Amino acid sequence: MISLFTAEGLSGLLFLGFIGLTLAGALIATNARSLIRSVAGLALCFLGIAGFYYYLNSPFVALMQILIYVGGVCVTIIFAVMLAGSSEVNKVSRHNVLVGPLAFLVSGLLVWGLAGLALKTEWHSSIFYVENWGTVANLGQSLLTTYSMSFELISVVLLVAVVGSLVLARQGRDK
Amino acid sequence: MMDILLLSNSLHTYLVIAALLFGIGIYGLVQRQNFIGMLISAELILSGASLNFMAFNHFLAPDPTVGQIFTLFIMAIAAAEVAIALSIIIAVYRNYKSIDTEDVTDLQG
Amino acid sequence: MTLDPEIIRLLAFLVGVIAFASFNAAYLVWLERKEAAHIQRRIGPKEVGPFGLLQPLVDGIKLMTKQLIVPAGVDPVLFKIAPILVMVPAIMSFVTIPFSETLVARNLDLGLLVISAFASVNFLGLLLGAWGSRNKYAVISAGRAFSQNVAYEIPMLVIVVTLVMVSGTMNLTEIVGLQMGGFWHWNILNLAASPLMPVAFLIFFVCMLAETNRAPFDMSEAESELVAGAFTEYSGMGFGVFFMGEYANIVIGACVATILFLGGWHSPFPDTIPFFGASSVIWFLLKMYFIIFTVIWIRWTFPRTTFYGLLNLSWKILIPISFVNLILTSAMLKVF
Amino acid sequence: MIDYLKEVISGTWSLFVGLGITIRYFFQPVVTVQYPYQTLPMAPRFRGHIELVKDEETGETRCIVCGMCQKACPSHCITVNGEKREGVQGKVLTEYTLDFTRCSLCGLCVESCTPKAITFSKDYNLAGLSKEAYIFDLKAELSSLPAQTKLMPFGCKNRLEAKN
Amino acid sequence: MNCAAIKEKLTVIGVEMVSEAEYARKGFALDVQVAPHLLVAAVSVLDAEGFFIEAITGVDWLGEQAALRKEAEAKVAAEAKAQPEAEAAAGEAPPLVSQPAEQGEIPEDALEVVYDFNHYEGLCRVTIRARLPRSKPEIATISSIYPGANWHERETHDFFGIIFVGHPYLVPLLLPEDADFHPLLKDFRS
Amino acid sequence: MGTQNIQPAIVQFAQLDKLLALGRANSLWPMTFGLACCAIEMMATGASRFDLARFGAEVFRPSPRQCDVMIVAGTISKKMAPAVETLYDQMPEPKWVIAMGNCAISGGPFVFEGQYGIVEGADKLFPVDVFIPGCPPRPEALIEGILELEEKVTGSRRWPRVEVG
Amino acid sequence: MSTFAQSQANETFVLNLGPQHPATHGVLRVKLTMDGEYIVEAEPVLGYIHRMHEKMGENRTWAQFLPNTGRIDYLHALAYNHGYVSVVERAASIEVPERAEYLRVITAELNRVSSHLLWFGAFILDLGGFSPLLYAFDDREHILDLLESVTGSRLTYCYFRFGGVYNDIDDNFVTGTRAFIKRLRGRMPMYHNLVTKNIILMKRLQEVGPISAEMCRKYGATGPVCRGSGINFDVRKHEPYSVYPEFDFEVPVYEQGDSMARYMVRMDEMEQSLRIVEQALDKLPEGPVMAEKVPKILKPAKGDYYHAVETARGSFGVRVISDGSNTPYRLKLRSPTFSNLSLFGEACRGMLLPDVLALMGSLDLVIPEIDR
Repeated sequence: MISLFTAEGLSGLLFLGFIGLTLAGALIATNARSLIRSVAGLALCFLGIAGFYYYLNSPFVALMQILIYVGGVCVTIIFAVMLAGSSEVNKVSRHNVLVGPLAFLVSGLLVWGLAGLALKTEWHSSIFYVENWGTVANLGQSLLTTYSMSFELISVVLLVAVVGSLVLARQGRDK
Repeated sequence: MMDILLLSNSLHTYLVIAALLFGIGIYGLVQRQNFIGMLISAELILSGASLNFMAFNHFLAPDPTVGQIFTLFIMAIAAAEVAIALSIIIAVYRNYKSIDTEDVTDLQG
Repeated sequence: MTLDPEIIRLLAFLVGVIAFASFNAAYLVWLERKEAAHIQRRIGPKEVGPFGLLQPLVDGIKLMTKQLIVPAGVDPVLFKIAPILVMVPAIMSFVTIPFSETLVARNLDLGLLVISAFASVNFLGLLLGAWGSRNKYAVISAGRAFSQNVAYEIPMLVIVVTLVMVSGTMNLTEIVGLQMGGFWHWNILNLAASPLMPVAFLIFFVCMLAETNRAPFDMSEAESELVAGAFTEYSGMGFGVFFMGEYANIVIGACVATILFLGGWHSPFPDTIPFFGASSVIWFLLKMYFIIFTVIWIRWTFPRTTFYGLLNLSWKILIPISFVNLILTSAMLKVF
Repeated sequence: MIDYLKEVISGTWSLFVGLGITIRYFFQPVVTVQYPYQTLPMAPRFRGHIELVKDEETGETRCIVCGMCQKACPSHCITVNGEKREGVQGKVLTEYTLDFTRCSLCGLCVESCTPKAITFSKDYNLAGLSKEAYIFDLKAELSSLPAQTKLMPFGCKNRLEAKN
Repeated sequence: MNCAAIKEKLTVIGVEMVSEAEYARKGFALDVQVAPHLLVAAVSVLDAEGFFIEAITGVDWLGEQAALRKEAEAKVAAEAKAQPEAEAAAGEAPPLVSQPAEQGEIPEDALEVVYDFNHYEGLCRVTIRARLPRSKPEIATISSIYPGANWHERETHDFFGIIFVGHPYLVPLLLPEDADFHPLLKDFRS
Repeated sequence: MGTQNIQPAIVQFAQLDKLLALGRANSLWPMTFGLACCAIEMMATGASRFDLARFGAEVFRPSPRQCDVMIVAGTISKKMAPAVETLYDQMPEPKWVIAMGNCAISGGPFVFEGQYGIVEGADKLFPVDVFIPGCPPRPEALIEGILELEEKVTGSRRWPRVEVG
Repeated sequence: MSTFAQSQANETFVLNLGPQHPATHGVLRVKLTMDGEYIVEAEPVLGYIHRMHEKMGENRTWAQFLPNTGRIDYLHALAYNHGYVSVVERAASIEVPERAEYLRVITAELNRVSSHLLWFGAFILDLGGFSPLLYAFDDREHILDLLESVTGSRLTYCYFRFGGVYNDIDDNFVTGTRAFIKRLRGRMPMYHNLVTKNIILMKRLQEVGPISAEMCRKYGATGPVCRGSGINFDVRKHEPYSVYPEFDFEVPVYEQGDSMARYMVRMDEMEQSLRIVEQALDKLPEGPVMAEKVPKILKPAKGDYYHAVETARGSFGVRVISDGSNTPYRLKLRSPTFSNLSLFGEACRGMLLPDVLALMGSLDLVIPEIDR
């Protein structure tokens, strides 16, 4: 039992906070009645995940998570909600009444299965801790050497996405 | 006894959380009936996957960067996906004045 | 049971940073009012305390005891959270800003990235607040803020990337360290890296104005068009916190500009000169407040641009020039 | 391209010119008159609410209760009443009320007054907590007024004076 | 652009009366009385000549007919009184006096609509008047010729209750949206 | 005996109230809201010559939500009255109203028999704290009104009174 | 980026600008039907400050209506004074002494400058610049001081009387006015450097809110609005009244018809007004300032009279119908901004919100004058 009032203790507490943030955010995101609250929940969840990344020793990815997911994706979704003008509370479900419980059941089973798998499996840790482990410099090098092809492809995908969304969004504008 | 304050050092923690995120995402995807809601759920699923990548990378991988790079790629893809999806949603909204899945029935023939 | 000294240090810095941010946010309002007054040949706040120095205090007391109206039909949770979402990331960003070689809460390797990341979060607060208040003006304002943000993030990041290339690091302390020894070593005059550096500083400055919604780019709270923009429905301290968040963001912008271009805490004179040559936090504050002064000065000089004029400026002038600067810099780095 | 650069540069220059102007004013002295401590002299013809003139000889009002001011007033804010008294020629003023809250300060009453019994006061900073305070009983106030010798103490030729 | 030519053209379309008001005395050059049905034609002439619209307003002539009759009666009485003396003095036949108004029914009072037009170049302010019966004050709109007349007509409708037939949006402009009173009518009491 | 030993309060609320009052009185933010002629004088009061800013009252907020004092500067017409009332209702407590000019006090010169269009005084719509007569009042009078309001809030006057001879 | 809102026509929303809104300069309400930030339709709603001037005219004697004229358009009150006294003098055949006419012109032109200065400041304030407003007010205070020393009030002057003016001027006024003319001439280059040549302002005004000459004619626009569209129409030249023919001044006309043109017209007009004042001070004749034989109770002859004057906002006309009694039978005030604003709805169709405000500001609205 480590003390709460040490650096490790506090960081452990913070980690618990991140777990809470992530799960609460995710639950809000899927269950909130108003869309805009869902997005807010999603943002919380992303912040929590960024915290995990920080604990996983990759602050760069953590910051990118905040920059792209919170500052980019969430903001864009909020903007879309504004455009579609639908923060309106979800209408009464027109799904079959069974869909809700069924979804719960299916996802519950999935979680049970996956978590069970994760906990039961013997993970062969090949941990070899390196001092400059996964720094930005490493990342950059890998991106431009080993993964340069995928890096280029990603940029093409992004370009296509930008052009595509512009085309889609402009439709109906020119009258 | 497992020290609750040392959770951050265990691979299992991350995997379970990722599984939970995945599950919540699936639940939302099925249960939500509006496009943006579904998009949000899809983001959760992607996040679960990224978290797995990162955790494996940290605890198991021989190459210290591969997980991070995959996560970065997922982020880029997610951003592109969101952009496209939202512009489709806006386009759909213009035509149907709704972003509810069930109102968009023309495609079902 | 003893506390880790590292934790104490952190807590002390956290308290210090919050105090610094709040103090600045409050007294920048005073500075703004005074400066505006003198530009307009008035006196400005004067009767409350010497030189009106207690004015922010009484304003604070008033705002805190003012009724916080949550208008009918708004989302009460989002409505109340939004101002905090603007203020908190701004304070967080201070954590990594080095005021002097030693005076920094956390010297992070990715300091620059931290600031960019948190800057994007505080924008989320603005959007949620605008949407949360269910006011047409607020929604238009949010729409404007969104496209403005997108348009100006690009040249700003390009400039930042250029500087990271020049410095070879994202650690703010190291970036400042490279600019030691007189003002001709500052990045703004680092003509060896790129002859366009002064222009780059201008672009950065303009982007900073736009990102912090300052005049002449205060599209999202254009008084004569959108009443009070995103804050239209906010009263009392909700408005006060929004307002302070805005000023905190200006301080961060000024700090980053100081660090990236103006040599941080380094004296403009070579350290051979006694007293004036010494580097200290005073130089940092001087530079930072000079930039803030300029920001306010600009606000009270120019009319507001239009929404499309602003986007034109970004896409047609700032982005091309910043890319030219990037290419030039990389070429120069390769050549020399 | 040349035009583009020219526009960018001249535009930027115009901004710097503007900044130069404002910073120059920043260092110039203020023009503020700090009101409760400093006051502006009121113009001699400043029109405040009207008041009765205290005759320098008699120390009484000059009003002859002709009612012209009452008739001239566009917003009916003046009430004049008088009565016949023994041994006095003409009427004696018993009531002179001004409802200042209705007044538009046009000066028609002062112009219409043949004996020059009313004039403008220099009360320029009235403010108070009740509106009833602005229904002035000018006759009562008369006693507190200094005797006035001239209507327009300044060089401007008053229309009324010019007539005489 | 000359006023006489305009007068010519207006006479051609058959307006009731075109008098050349003495400009220095009146402040307008042409005073045109027009029958309501000829208004649009008259305004079209002005439009073709490049006039701009200055104002539209109304005048309520309530009690005018009664006053006129009273005046006429007084005149008749006075003349009747003066006649014998005049006859005695001149010994001529009595001059033809205008017939006094018919006894009994007083002709209805009128609401007058006044249109002011002016020209950017020449000095020629044209005032067009149309008299409408007070019980049925209706006249064609000219807002299709001069879109600027739209507001002026709405204002006139506000104040006088004159109905401009064919007006696209005849709701109160200056008065509250639900106002049903016409304050500038002489018989208006608030 | 009827006397009781009253314990002094731990927190001196009276002192706190005084501080609050002082805070409120010195930070009166008016609304950017002009109706007619007086609004121009209101602008002049904020301008360099008279500088309302000295009293911390130059922060003209366009949104009623952020205002402390509404300066009714001009005639309130019957068509406008509902809007003015709404504005008043939208202001957060504590709030004050200054009726500037004769029109806002009583309808001023626009009151006549048979008038159909104006409200005869802002106090017919909501409570008014300070009245500033004049048509329009001079900027000094508006400053005096603000000072008067501060006096009303705090209970004492910090500034000298200007005596008009 | 105009994708803010939905694109189809039925996806528009209504934005209420006013009645309390910082940009409407008072209590105008504009119902904007907007598609995103584009204006589909704009409908000004008037009457929020309708003060029944025309009705009051029928309830008051001829002289008692005088104070009202200062309140129709409080920014250029003296021109309204002028219009009303002129029409009554026309009706009652009163001769005005020449000195009085000179004084009228001097004060009215000074008042015009003060009105334009205020417009200038308020216009730049609409566009987001604050300091020019205070600089303009600083200059304006000097005019107000001058006018107050003559008329006794700062804003709602009631200086003209039937047959002359209320008070004569003194030497202080003359020297003060000359000093002011010098001062303002010295300040104009500053205004131009600070504002007119500013790239932001140029971008905001040039080619924004075009109004064609034909549109001016159809809507009856006068004053700087029509002069900014290339129509050379100024009542002072076109239909000379008072002693204006004796002065040498120009009517600034700009062809472009955009907001910048209207802005420039007003800026140039200030200089022309200063010229008029200067000449009037030079030529100022001696003599009485009131006509000798003005009856105390005025009863103009029966009839219909019209008189137009050029105010800062355009041509202001008064039509009085006298029935020979001591009150007007009908008093019609033709206010220039009423017509100028009526073209607003058509002019701003398809424009963006900030441009609409630039257009609205360039029309120089004084709401009580529109609503009367």
